[in-house]
Amino acid sequence: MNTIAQTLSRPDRLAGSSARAILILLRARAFLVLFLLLLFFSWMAPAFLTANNFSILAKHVAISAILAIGMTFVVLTGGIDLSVGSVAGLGGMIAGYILTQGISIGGTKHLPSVFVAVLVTFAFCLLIGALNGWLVARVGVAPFIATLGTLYIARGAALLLSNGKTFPNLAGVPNEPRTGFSTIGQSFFLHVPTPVWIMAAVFAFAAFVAAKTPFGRHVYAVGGNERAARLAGIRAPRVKVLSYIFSSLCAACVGLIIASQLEAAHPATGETFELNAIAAVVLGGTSLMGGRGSVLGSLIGAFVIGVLADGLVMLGVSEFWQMVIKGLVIVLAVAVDQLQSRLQTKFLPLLLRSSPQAGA
Amino acid sequence: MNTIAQTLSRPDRLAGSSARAILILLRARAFLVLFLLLLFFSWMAPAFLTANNFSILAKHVAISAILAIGMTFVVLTGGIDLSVGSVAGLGGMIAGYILTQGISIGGTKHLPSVFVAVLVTFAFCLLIGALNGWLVARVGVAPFIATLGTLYIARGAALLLSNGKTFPNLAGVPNEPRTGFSTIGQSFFLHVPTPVWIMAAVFAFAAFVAAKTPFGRHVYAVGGNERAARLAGIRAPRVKVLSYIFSSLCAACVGLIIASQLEAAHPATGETFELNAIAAVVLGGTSLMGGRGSVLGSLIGAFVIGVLADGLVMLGVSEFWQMVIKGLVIVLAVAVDQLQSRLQTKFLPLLLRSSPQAGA
Amino acid sequence: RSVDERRLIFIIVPSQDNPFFKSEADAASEEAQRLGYATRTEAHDDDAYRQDNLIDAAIASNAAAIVLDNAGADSSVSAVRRATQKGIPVFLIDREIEASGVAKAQIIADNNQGARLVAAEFVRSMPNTGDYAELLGRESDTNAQIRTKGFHAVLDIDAGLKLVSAQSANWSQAEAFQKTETMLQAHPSITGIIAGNDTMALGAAAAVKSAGMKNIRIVGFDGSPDAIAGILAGEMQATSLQPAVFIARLAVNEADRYLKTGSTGAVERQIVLCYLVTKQNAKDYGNFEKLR
Amino acid sequence: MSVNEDIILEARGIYKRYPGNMALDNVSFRVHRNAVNVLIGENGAGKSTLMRILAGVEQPDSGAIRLDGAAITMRSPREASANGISIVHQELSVMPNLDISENIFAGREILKGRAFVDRSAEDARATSALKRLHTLMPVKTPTGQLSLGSRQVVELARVLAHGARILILDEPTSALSIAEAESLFEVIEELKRSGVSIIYISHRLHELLHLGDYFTVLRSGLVVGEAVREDVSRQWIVEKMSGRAEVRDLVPRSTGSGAKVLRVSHLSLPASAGEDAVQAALHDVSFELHAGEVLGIYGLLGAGRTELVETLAGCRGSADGSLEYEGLHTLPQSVNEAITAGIVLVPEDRQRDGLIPELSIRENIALATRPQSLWTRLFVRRGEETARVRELVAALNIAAKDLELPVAALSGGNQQKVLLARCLLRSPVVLLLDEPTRGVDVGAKAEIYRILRKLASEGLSILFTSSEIEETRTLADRVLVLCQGRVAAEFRHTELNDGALFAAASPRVSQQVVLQTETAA
Ligand SMILES: Nc1ncnc2c1ncn2[C@@H]1O[C@H](COP(=O)(O)OP(=O)(O)OP(=O)(O)O)[C@@H](O)[C@H]1O
Ligand SMILES: Nc1ncnc2c1ncn2[C@@H]1O[C@H](COP(=O)(O)OP(=O)(O)OP(=O)(O)O)[C@@H](O)[C@H]1O
Ligand SMILES: [Mg+2]
Ligand SMILES: [Mg+2]
Repeated sequence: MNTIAQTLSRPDRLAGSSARAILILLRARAFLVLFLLLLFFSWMAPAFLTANNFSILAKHVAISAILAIGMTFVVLTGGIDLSVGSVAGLGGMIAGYILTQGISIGGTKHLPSVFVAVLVTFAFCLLIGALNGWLVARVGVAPFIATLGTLYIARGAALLLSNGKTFPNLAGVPNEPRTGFSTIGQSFFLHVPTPVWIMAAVFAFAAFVAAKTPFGRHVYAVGGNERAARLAGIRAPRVKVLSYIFSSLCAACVGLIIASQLEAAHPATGETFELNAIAAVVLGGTSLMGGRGSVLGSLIGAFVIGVLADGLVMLGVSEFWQMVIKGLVIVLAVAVDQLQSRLQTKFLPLLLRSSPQAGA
Repeated sequence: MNTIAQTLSRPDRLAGSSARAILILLRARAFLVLFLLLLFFSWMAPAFLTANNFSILAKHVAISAILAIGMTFVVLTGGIDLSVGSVAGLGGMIAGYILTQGISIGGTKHLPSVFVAVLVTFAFCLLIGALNGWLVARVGVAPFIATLGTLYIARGAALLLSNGKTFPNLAGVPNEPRTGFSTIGQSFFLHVPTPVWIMAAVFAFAAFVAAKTPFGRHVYAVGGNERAARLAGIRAPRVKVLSYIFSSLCAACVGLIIASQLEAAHPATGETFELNAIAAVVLGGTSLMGGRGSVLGSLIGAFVIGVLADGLVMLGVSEFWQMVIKGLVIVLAVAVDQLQSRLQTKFLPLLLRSSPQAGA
Repeated sequence: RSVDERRLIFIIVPSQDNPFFKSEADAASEEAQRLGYATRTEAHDDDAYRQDNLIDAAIASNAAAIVLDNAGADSSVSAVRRATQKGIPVFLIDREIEASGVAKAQIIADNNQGARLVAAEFVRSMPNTGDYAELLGRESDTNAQIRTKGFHAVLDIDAGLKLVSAQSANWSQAEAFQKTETMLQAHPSITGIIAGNDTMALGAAAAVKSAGMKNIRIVGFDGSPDAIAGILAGEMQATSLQPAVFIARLAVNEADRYLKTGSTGAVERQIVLCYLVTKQNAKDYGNFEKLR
Repeated sequence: MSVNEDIILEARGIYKRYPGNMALDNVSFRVHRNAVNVLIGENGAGKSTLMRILAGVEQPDSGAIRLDGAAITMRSPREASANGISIVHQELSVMPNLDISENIFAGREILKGRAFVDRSAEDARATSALKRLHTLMPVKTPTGQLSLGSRQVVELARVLAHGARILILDEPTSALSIAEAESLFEVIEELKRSGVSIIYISHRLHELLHLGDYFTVLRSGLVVGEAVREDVSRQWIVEKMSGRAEVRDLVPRSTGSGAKVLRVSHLSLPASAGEDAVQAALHDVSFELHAGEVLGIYGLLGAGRTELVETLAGCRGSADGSLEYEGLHTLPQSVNEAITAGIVLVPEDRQRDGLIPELSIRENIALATRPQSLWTRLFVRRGEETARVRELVAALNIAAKDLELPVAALSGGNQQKVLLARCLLRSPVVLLLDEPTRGVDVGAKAEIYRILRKLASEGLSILFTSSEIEETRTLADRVLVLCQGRVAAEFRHTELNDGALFAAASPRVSQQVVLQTETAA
């Protein structure tokens, strides 16, 4: 029944060149929404269409994009990860703790370098991802519940780490190994903010993994038909665990970027980020049932949400209307998607037939 | 594979009386957790085990219990309703608006009675529920996304209604039709707070509908095997729409109770209530996959969450630890549930065989 | 480009569904419009990251100045610095940040002083010995931390008063209502409740009323009209009024002066004292300012 | 055309197209009053599609339906049942979380007052409906715990309990024991006498000849024959149905030439029942498999064939017994273990257990190929992979020029070959096939047989299950007959005859047992 939607989600699979062109156009729907939004805001707010603003916009998008890219794998396996926002908050707090409080080993306190702090942060967040994955894949807890639990646990842990306080002055003192933390979020490379480069790197990595590695294929297989994937010898639990770990690592990345941008780690950072990330994934055409979608889609979805948020602020739309508009965009985008793919169910068979190779 | 869980969830279906006894005991697991919690807190906090405190506890539980009972139907059909918290907030705001600003019909302002205000609130919330149901059942939007959209829309609408302000003094002026609003949340009947009666009424209604009416059976049927249900002539879309409407009406109830308790309607009321409600439903043994669970379970689940929250406050546990403990309880309860039902898969066949009536 | 071309003032406050911040934002906006500026009001929900994004939006919108009630003393420094570096002066209202020379002005309601003031009134209204409970704001917010510190600087001196329970109600009325009900059950001996803001104090008052208890002193913080009404009705003892409207107007005027002359004409840190509002003087106060 | 008093329901000029094939091509079908109207055809002929249209589940692309001479349209199952049409679908459609009585009355509850379900009346009627089928089951048993056969009985009870003017039975006996089937036949005769018109579909010819009054044969969506009882013989049905008989040309080789590859001794498996699967029990199954041999496992539905092959493929951990095989000392505990040892399975239900519909043909074939090196463990080598897949596609003659098409675009036979290709890519020693030609058309069937024979001649050991006698006879060198989880007989292909096979497969005692678990006890 999903032949069409699934074909659309990977148009490179279609044979006939004319059919392929039409389908690529249909697929470009998410791009189209993005393009229309950009056009609209550029027209309404003159300051919108400047290189400077674009760099800022991309920096903002980077946050939800990185989360959404990590989430994509989880959603592709048929799961969901509600804990990313809390994990981002916890990640920032761990880094903040290490940078300001140090690590005490055998009674003496060490103030480790930024590199070590980042490493330890990733290590802890990896553990949370592994916990999520273990609960879902081995214990059999529903993903929504497992990650809801870790959402609370991680947030509580973040608050306990500093007793609710903010870790300040993460920029550090010059000429010490622990300076340089602000580079992550604040520096530029080739006039592009570092977070945008991080987003690009995460995207490139994820897109490559999804398309070119056995693991990527296994993710799609597990989400598409878990029984069949298991029977084909794919270790579905392992695939799931790795997906949750990747999602948590992306969240850690986000936590570090934000802490670095603010030069402070705040324990409440990241609240409701998960909703943005999930919305981005779904807007990008990934099905919450698993098996269908793409990393690129999530990136575009994140841009749609980011452009909408920044554009509405620039237009001076009230916060309350921003909320309503966001809700409407989410619902409409997905509803149109559904209606369209239903219409196409009638239309694609003709399309497939018209391409010479498709007949068999 | 789920034979056990489903048998446990409706033990009346088992034949043998000894097997039945064992299964009822196993089923009582949620009760058991609740009982242990009650025991623990009574022991730790002397004031816990008093009639007065129980009445207050029940009043607090009523909020999440009413939401959870409404949510149960949605979850039984295989859906989820993230919008209940926002709808509760919006419900309170609509009532607050009508009670303080009145309704203008044809240019003149009317200050309607409390009854009318409540009615209008229910009517609006019904519309939101219908929108949710329509999106899910007719348009085919994933429940998570559809209700995430309405979550934002309803919250935005609540904020817009008062431009972010609180509607104060809902108790009204004596000797006017619009007094009496505070009865809903504050009065007592037979020494029991009215919200508890409301909870009892909603529970009785829902349990009755679930067990004794065609609609209740259709809800289980749609959640158990939607295709089969459709083939049997059940109008699955209608069943779903009605479930979402019921959930929204329960949310409206909660909004009214809170506004009445505080004698003020605040637009941010109800944030994250949906998570508590979902947790209660799942703790009560209802499967997020649909088709399995009970209204009674959700009530017990709500009590578990409520007792935990109030008990920890009484013990003076810090907010941060409360969060961690809540996360742990959610994950552990569901994980134990899973592990246990796996163990029983091996054990139940023996059990069934030992009961004489099972053979025919 | 010359200074005068830019006529937009960005006003960023913690939230728009809290009467205090709402009045503050409205006052700033009205004053700025009176002075001929366009304004835009945004809320950061006490989320430093969202505040960071809003500052970016202000930069991108080419704002003339930013009036900011910040999201955390430590976590706001870098955002303020960035705006300043981009040539947009930032005028902090209500809350301070942990850095000097970054913002053009920090017009601070002295939360510490206000907290001490209301705590002293709380002590005065309580019997010589007694148990009390505390409702804290969201514990990760700087303001919640400053206020509880101020409360305890006074309360802890008095040997007769005993803190029996302290819970966070996250600034929320509904949560304060429930938590107070529960605390009253656990500790029926409570004779006073000190709350980190008026919303929570009103929630506590509703809980006390619904428990049918009398003679429980409740004090809050902010000086919201609802709280003042509560004080007049005898449901609350006192609150500490932060002159938000005054602060907002002052900040906008200094911003205007700075944009025109290059100087605010005042030192960076200007501390504005809070007023104690009790039943005796409650009629003199309204909407976050002294009326008479 | 004048109204024929004898025709109660008539479908005229029905077209129905599914993506990829024409399921019904100008089909006209007449249902005679008070008679058993038999519809016959091979797998995929379009029988069920036609029935779904008559039951309002699906709408025809074009064509008309007349009831008592008046044109009607039925947009939903509800409208069909309002017209007095009831159906037992081929695919079992019970709601596993509901009990028997609830299932029987789901959607058509008996009401007490205006709003309440009259549970006791329902239970009474459910019990009496079950009694008519000579089945005694507590009506409060959750259907999720029932065996396939019992679920089928529940579905039959559902239509009996509601009554109907027109009753459609789409392969109602495929999961029934002989005794259950016989009570069904009695009920059908009874219903016929009481004025019900029946449409009956089955692949069991003796049933059709026993019950049928009017016969219609479908082939590839076309009506190819119509006749009344007097003119119908077994011969006639087979000829009309298949149209050709080329599959018989294959001559199986006799066994014994190859060395022993695998020996299973005393394999047993406990029964269990769940919402989405029923596990039949296996008792003390022992057999050998030789190199280059094709071993067929014949049995009726529920005999345990699927369990047997799945146990060998490592899908069922709870089995006891020993295995002698070069790569393994015990029965494989996981699929991966089996695959590593060279035992691979082509599953029975290719939609549910085989294909990943979202992935392309190439990806489905190359799915989870064993990595040759660290490099291929980490990265897909697209070029190499495509080359290997191409080779196999050519060897198996899979009719797809573009390997990047979604696998769902292929016809059933080609999908089956895709799964075969996936297994072959793992260089197996033992190839297990569960119902290798279910839902595959005649031409593709013959081709699959040819491929399997060729593989066997190259030294591969093949074990397949089948519920078609003809297939078993054509393909197997040796046949093992399973009945209720036990090896009931073994035949060399030279000793094979249809009667003996069927007799060995049929259970001796009537099996009026409620719970699958009871069967095991
Ligand atoms: N929902 C569907 N989508 C696409 N193709 C379908 C669908 N249902 C049936 N078909 C195809 O239509 C054709 C007829 O199928 P149908 O189920 O009617 O056959 P049948 O005669 O009942 O076979 P069997 O004896 O196996 O039950 C088959 O080729 C089948 O693959
Ligand atoms: N409609 C269905 N509902 C539930 N399970 C089914 C259905 N169709 C097939 N099965 C599966 O078929 C198997 C039941 O058949 P079993 O394995 O007991 O006998 P079998 O000899 O393999 O029969 P066959 O292969 O003809 O189905 C179970 O594995 C079950 O999961
Ligand atoms: Mg069929
Ligand atoms: Mg089978």
